[in-house]
Amino acid sequence: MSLSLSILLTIALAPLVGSILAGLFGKVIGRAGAHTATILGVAIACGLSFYVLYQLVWGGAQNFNQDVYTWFEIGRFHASVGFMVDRLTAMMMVVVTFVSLLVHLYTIGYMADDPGYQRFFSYISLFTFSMLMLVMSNNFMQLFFGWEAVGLVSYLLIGFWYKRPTAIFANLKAFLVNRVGDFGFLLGISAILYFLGTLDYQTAFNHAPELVGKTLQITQNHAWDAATVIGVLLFIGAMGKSAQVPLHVWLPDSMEGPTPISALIHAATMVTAGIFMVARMSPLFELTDAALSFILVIGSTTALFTGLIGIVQNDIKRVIAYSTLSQLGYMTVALGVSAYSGAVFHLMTHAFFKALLFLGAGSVIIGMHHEQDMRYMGGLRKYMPVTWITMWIGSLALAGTPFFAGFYSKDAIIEAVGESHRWGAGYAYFCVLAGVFVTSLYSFRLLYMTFHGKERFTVAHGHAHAAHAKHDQPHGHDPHGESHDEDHADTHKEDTHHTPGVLEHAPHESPWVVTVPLVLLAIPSIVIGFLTVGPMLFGDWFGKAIHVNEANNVLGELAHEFHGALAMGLHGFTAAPFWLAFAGFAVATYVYLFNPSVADKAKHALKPVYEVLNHKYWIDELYFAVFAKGGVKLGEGLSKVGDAAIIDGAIVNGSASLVQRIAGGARRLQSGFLFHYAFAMILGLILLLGGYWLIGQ
Amino acid sequence: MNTDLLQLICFYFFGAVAVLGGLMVITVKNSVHAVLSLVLTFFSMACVWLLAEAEFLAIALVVVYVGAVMVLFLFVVMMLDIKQEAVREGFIRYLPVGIVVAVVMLAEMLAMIGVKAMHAHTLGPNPAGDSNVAWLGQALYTEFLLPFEIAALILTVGIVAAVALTLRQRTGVRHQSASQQVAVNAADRVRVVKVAVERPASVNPAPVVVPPQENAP
Amino acid sequence: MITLSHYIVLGAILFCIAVAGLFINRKNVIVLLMAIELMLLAVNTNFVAFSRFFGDVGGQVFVFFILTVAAAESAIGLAILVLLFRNRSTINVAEIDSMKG
Amino acid sequence: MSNHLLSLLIWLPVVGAVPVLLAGAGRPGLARWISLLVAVATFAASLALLPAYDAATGTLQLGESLSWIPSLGINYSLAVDGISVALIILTTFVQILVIVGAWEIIQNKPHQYMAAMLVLEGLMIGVFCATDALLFYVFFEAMLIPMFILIGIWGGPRRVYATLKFFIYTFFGSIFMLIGLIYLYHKTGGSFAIADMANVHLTLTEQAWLFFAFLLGFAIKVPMVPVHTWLPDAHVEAPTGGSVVLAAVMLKIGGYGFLRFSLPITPDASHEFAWLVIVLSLIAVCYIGYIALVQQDMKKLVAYSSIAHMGFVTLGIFIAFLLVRDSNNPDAARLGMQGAMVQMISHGFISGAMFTCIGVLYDRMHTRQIKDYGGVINVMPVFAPFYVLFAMANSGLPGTSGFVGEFMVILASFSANPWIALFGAFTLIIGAAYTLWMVKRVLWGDIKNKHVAELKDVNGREIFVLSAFAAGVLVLGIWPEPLVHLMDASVARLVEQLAITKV
Amino acid sequence: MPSINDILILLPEAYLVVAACVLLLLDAYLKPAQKGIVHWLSIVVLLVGAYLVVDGQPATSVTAFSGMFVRDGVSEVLKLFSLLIMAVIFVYARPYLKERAIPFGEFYTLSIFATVGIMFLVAAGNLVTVYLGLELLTLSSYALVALNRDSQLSSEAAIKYFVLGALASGMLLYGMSMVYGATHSLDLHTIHAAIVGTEWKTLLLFGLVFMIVGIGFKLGAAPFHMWIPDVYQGSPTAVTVFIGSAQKLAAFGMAYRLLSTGMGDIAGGAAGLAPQWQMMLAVLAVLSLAIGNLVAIVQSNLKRLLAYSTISHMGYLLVGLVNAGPEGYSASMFYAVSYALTSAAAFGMILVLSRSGFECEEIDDLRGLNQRSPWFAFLMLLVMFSLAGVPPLFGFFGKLLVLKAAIDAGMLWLAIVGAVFAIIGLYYYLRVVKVMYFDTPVEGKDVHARADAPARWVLSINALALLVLGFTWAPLLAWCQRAFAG
Repeated sequence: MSLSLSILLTIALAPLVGSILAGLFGKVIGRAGAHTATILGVAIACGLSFYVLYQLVWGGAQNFNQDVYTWFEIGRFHASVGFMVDRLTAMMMVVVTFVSLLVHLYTIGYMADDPGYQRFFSYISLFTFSMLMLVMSNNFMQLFFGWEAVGLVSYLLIGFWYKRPTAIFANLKAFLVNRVGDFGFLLGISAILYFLGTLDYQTAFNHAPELVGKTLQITQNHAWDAATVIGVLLFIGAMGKSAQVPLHVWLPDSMEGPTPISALIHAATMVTAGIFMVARMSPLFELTDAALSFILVIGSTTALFTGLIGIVQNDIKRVIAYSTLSQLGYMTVALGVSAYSGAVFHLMTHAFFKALLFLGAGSVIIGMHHEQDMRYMGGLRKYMPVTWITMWIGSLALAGTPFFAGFYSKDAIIEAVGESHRWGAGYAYFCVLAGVFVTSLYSFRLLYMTFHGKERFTVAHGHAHAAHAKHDQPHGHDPHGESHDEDHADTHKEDTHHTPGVLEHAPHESPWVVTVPLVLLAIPSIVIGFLTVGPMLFGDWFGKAIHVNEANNVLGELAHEFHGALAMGLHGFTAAPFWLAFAGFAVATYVYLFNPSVADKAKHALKPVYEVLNHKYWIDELYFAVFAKGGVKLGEGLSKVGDAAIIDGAIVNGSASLVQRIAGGARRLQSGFLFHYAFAMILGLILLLGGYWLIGQ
Repeated sequence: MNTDLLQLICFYFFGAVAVLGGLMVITVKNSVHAVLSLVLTFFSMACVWLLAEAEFLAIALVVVYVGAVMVLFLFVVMMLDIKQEAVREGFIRYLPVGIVVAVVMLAEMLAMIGVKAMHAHTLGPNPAGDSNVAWLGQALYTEFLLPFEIAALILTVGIVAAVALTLRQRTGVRHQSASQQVAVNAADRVRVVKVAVERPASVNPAPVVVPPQENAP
Repeated sequence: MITLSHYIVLGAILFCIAVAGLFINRKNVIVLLMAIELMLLAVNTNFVAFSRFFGDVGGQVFVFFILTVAAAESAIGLAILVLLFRNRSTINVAEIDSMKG
Repeated sequence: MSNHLLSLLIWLPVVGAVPVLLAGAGRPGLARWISLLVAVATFAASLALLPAYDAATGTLQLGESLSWIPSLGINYSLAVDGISVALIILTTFVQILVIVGAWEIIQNKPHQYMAAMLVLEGLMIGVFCATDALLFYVFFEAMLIPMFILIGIWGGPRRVYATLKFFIYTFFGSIFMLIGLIYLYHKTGGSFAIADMANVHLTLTEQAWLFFAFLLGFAIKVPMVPVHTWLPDAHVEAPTGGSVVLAAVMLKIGGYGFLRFSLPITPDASHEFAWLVIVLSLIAVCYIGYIALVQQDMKKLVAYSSIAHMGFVTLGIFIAFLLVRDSNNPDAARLGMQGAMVQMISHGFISGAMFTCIGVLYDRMHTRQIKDYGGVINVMPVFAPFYVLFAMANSGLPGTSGFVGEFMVILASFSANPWIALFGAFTLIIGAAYTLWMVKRVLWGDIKNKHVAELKDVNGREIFVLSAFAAGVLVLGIWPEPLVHLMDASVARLVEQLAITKV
Repeated sequence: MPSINDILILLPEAYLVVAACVLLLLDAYLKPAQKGIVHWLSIVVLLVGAYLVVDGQPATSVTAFSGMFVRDGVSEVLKLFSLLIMAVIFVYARPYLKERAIPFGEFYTLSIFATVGIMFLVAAGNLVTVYLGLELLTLSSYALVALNRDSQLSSEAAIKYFVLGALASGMLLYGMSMVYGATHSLDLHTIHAAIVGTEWKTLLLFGLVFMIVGIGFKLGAAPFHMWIPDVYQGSPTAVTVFIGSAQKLAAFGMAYRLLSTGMGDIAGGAAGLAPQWQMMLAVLAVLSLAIGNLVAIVQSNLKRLLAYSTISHMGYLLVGLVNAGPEGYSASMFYAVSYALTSAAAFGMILVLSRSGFECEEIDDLRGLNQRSPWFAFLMLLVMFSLAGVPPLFGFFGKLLVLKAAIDAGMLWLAIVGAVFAIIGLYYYLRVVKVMYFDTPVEGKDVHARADAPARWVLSINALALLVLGFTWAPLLAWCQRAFAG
């Protein structure tokens, strides 16, 4: 039994067809047509993905690796479009298509009133296609294609509400920051082609051992280890896509996009592409301890420090966004200690519970009529019980409550870091442990501020206000967002009519298309870890898809202590992470549920810390000043000095005017006087004569 | 007295007069005087040529130049009646430049001509034999027949040109040309000009009709 | 003893006088024409001398043609001068500069 | 017939311009239809090249030769290889779109406009076909005349400055090339055939002088930094069609010239000075990128972006020397050179499309200032996706043609020197920055002012043009292999030639 | 002694002289209304002359009248094109003369006499013939320049032309006298042969310098160019076109006869004075290129602009001549022919666009020509690009050849100088095109092609020939090369 190309093609292309139908013929097929077409496409992909997974895991199918068509062929270099499907791929396909399918469904409700309904469906289907191309790729070229294509869709979706200045600022920012990552990624691919002479995964992996000992002459007397160069460059790509510090800045802003997008792209799938990529490239990364240490440090920094920001955020989506950053940090840490399957495992569990959290948040936002500020929420549980419960489930999973999905993956990572002896592991261990507390703190803070406590909104009946995507941002959106463009300001003024916290209708539970996906996601958020931790983490589930050197195999070490999911869960109660999480829970409960004034007091007491966190370490400001403003300044300078003054001014027009001036001068020789003319002739004669006389002497 | 020496003295004398005359041509204030100085130069040079036994040319110089060309010059000078006082302004200013250029040029010329080598060439027997005219005539009507004809052409051109340039048809006299009047086209004469209606009265209104022009000569 | 160099030097001097006359004179076109006549005289002297000293008839024949041409040239030159005077009422060289640059 | 196919391609549009002119100002409709007919016929004829040309060998094919000036050994000799075929088809393709694009936009003497366009087309095809250096030069220069007219008559307010600058600038470069060609003619003992020039032995000094003569000629055409300043001016002032042809085809002639002249004739000097061209190319990518970032005029921005993108063409061509000679990596050299070629074709589509898009906006608003726009997507929902697509292609998004060439060049340049790749890859960031920032300011956002609010969406004709460009951009981006295959053998031959020293 | 054979060799010239005299008489006896016939007759006369030039052309070079007159390939080409161009000029000139009441008869006779002068000049085998041919040409030209008797500019131009021309011929003669003194001969071939043995090398060189002044003046090469702008501007345009086109052929012929035949060229080996005159011509070439191209930039008068353009073109012609070998001569002759044709068209355009009381002289007068007369704007565009040397127009190939000749002679630097000034030159030609095409016409200065149909047709053919010859110049080049091959 083997996988057939046609099935894989169908998986990849079905969403594309749906997307094209909805995108190009959206007007013709109408709203219902659009969502039917796209959902059908994604559903087909999802179903077949499950089938593929089934075939690979239980059906005994061989791994699939085949080119579809040649993209280019030049000498010994060859690039093609093709699929490589093994269990790692299949798992990703399932996650992607499943989450995507649910998000499609959810969107029907969430975007019901939006004029860009068809466009939205087209985009998310296109995203699904791109993501599938990315994960199913069997070569670097296609990987890069998918890599950038998801970036494109992300760009389009963040800016989906293109009238919002903040949205179109955020999408540009997201794309550019991603491009910084892609810059490294592309160089990494170039390095692979240089050292290994191929863009094909399998060939590259087969030849990977040849990298050992090869160096890249960077300067006259300095050479870098080839594998490290490749590893670091590829990981820079992952840093962009998976929003690792210092390229994380785009992800919080990306929350400007509609919530389903935050769930699908900016939590569950696209941002994990980096994690997937590193796991996929494990045969290469295993060759370089230095690159893995780099990954480890970056990942752990991301895990802790972005989580901290989450504590002070008031926008419900932003909290989750920072949580996502932090969790991505965890995954990266896992990669850094060679626990690739741990990373991928966390990726999977995280996909479910983070999608759940986002969709839940989206549900809240719908219920709150597009109010996102948690300071104007509170006590929502009675209005939206399904959301409330599913959000709790998601948060528990996120916080790492034993037996929930997140517990298994996160705990494994922490354990793996503890086991690792790689340079930087100590720092990482501290970060991931501290991160557990932080995660728990902001997760429960979110729950309490949103669903519990007293209602901090008022319902103003009769206050006619359009209930669409207009909202103010009391959390103080990036100040540079406003200063960026002059066109920014006037749009913003319009919004100031809106009084925060005043709703024209009472909050309400969302329709079934919204809640059903929540429920469907809540289930795996609870059970998926329990079910799969054994084979995925400690078994040989991924087979050859993930390659770990014996010396680095921390999960292998852990496997000796693993005695089943149940035992692990029980053991979790005795381990440090659980108590740290509990501490976070306890603090959150006290501060946000029972004694909210403490929060304010703490804010004042720890003002410097609060400021630092509230301003996100001023990284945005720094980037904006240095790269955006600096770039524009530099451009203006170069334009004025280089092009305008030197090249055009001095050289081009300068020589033109010089010629003009000489001409003007020469013209005066032609005085109009006969004697001058004669004089010129005689002078010419004398000079010619003199010249020859002198030569003759 | 030595014939050679006498010839030399004559040469120097006539040469000096010629140079003097030449200098006067370019320096005297009065144009008439200049013409007369030139005549003097020509005469002297004719004598110098005679010393070289170029009798025909010497005579021709006197006849053609002094007799015809210079008279023509004089005629023109007098006809045009040029004001003398205006003509000499700025003369002194440019004199030094003129002298310098002339001297530099002369020096260069003399340096290059190789005067020393020429010094060796003295007058030998006259190649023309007895008759300079016959010598010339022989060449003119055999070897130089074509140039001779061209010279005739040039003289013709001279005549045609002089006539064409100076023959004065009386222009500016108004006379009637019936054919032109008959061939006149209304469109050429009358131009209807559109005048903006809202133009304020203070501005000069454009004439509605351009008056017909006078008959073109 | 008259040598060739006597003639040639005399020719050169006359030539230079003519040249000097051409641009010392800034007022009167007629003097320019006369300077040119002087120049031709210098040329003629050269030809006569070379012809005589080398015994070649060509030089003297050339002088004959030069004289002929010079006559025609003077006629045309003076005609132009008259025309100029008629049109501009001046033959002052310093005033004839309506075309320049 | 087929052995005169190239002549047909050159002269069909040139001769076709005559009836267009004769149709006259009185019957603009007729002039338009005739010119469209001619353009389509030329395109059809150019498609006939595909079956006629044998891509497997990569040699110069479909040759025609006629003794033109026998006493000087100048021949009217034409032939094409894969590279020329690709560029010719690009030319004929773009030409149709330009003519359709100008359909009712050009109201002032449309017959002259169309005729100039057709003549230009024929001359450009001539450049790609000529195998005699003098013939090449004649076409190369003659092209300037119709372009001069196009910019000058139908251009913007500063068209005179721009068009004079354009003409004199390019003429400046090519005249030195002419001197070089004559010198080579002298060296070959009386032949202007490029092949003979490639075979003649030259010392390194001679090669160096010739190299710089060619460099000047072609660098200005490409244009490379620092001789690029004519391009923004020319683009800003040119009518849309002029910009499209200028960017889509004319710039390519510079790159093509490098391949035809610099590489085979002065291989050693080219190797010697490859670093110079590479550095200039990288400056084009980075420096020009920053300059593009701050442009206020959309056309200027795209013009600068053209310079930056053409930087990849020269980069791809000249890293080949490092790869072949220094690293002995001919396959990578082929990759780089192919990248350059694909980049040329792709840039033809993208820049053509970008200028068309700007033209669409300009026709409606009569301004190209970015600040006058904002929120165009609200009123032009059909137009906006095209604009975004082309912008994305311009910033090198995979799946569009803009990616392919840059990808190949960066891959290859890493093999030559990682630093080159590093600076080259910077385009990913800066290219996206300037393009998308423009998109942000023009398309996105709320409706900026009442002029924008009154904008009409694209009509059928414009959709046709944009769709055709989009098809080109996407097909090439998704499946470049046919194009690569078309040129591969020719590129391989070129690369082989590079390895052979002439000293 | 001259024989009937000599006359036969001279037939075209003889015929033209007779015809000119007949025309002169005819004109004197015709009534004003009938004078048009002189016009057509004179064109016929020229065309028949052209036919005679080609028809009786002997296979090899022959001489007549004791070597005074040479009939060879060089003179054939130059004569033929002079005659043809004169015929064209007559067509252009008719409406112009008619509107300005410039005497028909004198114009045609003097022009034909001048043409005969050109024919003698380019066929001269002797210093005397050179001088007389030159004088026949220039004396007629002086008169022609002054022919517009009531024009101040015209008489000013004439006096300037006359004085400077006389000065130049004085210098030329002085040089000839020195050459004569050094070689004892007036026959060019004998002079050439005598160079080897002469003890008076400096004297010869001295003479050469003076003769080059004469040549430089006739060509209008800097610094002997000063007359050109004023004379071009001041002359009646019908005369300017003659000075600007056919006379350049004569100047080339004169330069060739005096320098190559008389002073020796590369083929003559080290014995000749070729290295010396090459150097001098190179200097003149550079100066002409510089002054011509630079000063043209600042001109606003079209005729003056073309005058400076002439100066620069003579610079190119000299660049070719510097080669001092058959390749260079043929290149230069080709250049002279191409320039003569082009400039005939350029001035022809001015003639055709002028009308009574309005000289289309200022560049601004052409503003918006494309809107009023697109066809003539297009023709002028061809002319301008041909002058600028932009392929595929005829002018480019002339430039190509002279640059090639310079490089062949090992004077790469000169070719580069030529190239650099071509760029500067381009600017002012483009400016004319710009005015015609890009500017809007000034109200009231509506320039139209007003001339009669023959002038318009011939102008069209003339200008289109620049385009057509751009593709088919091979025969002309071959012809030029053949002329110097023997």
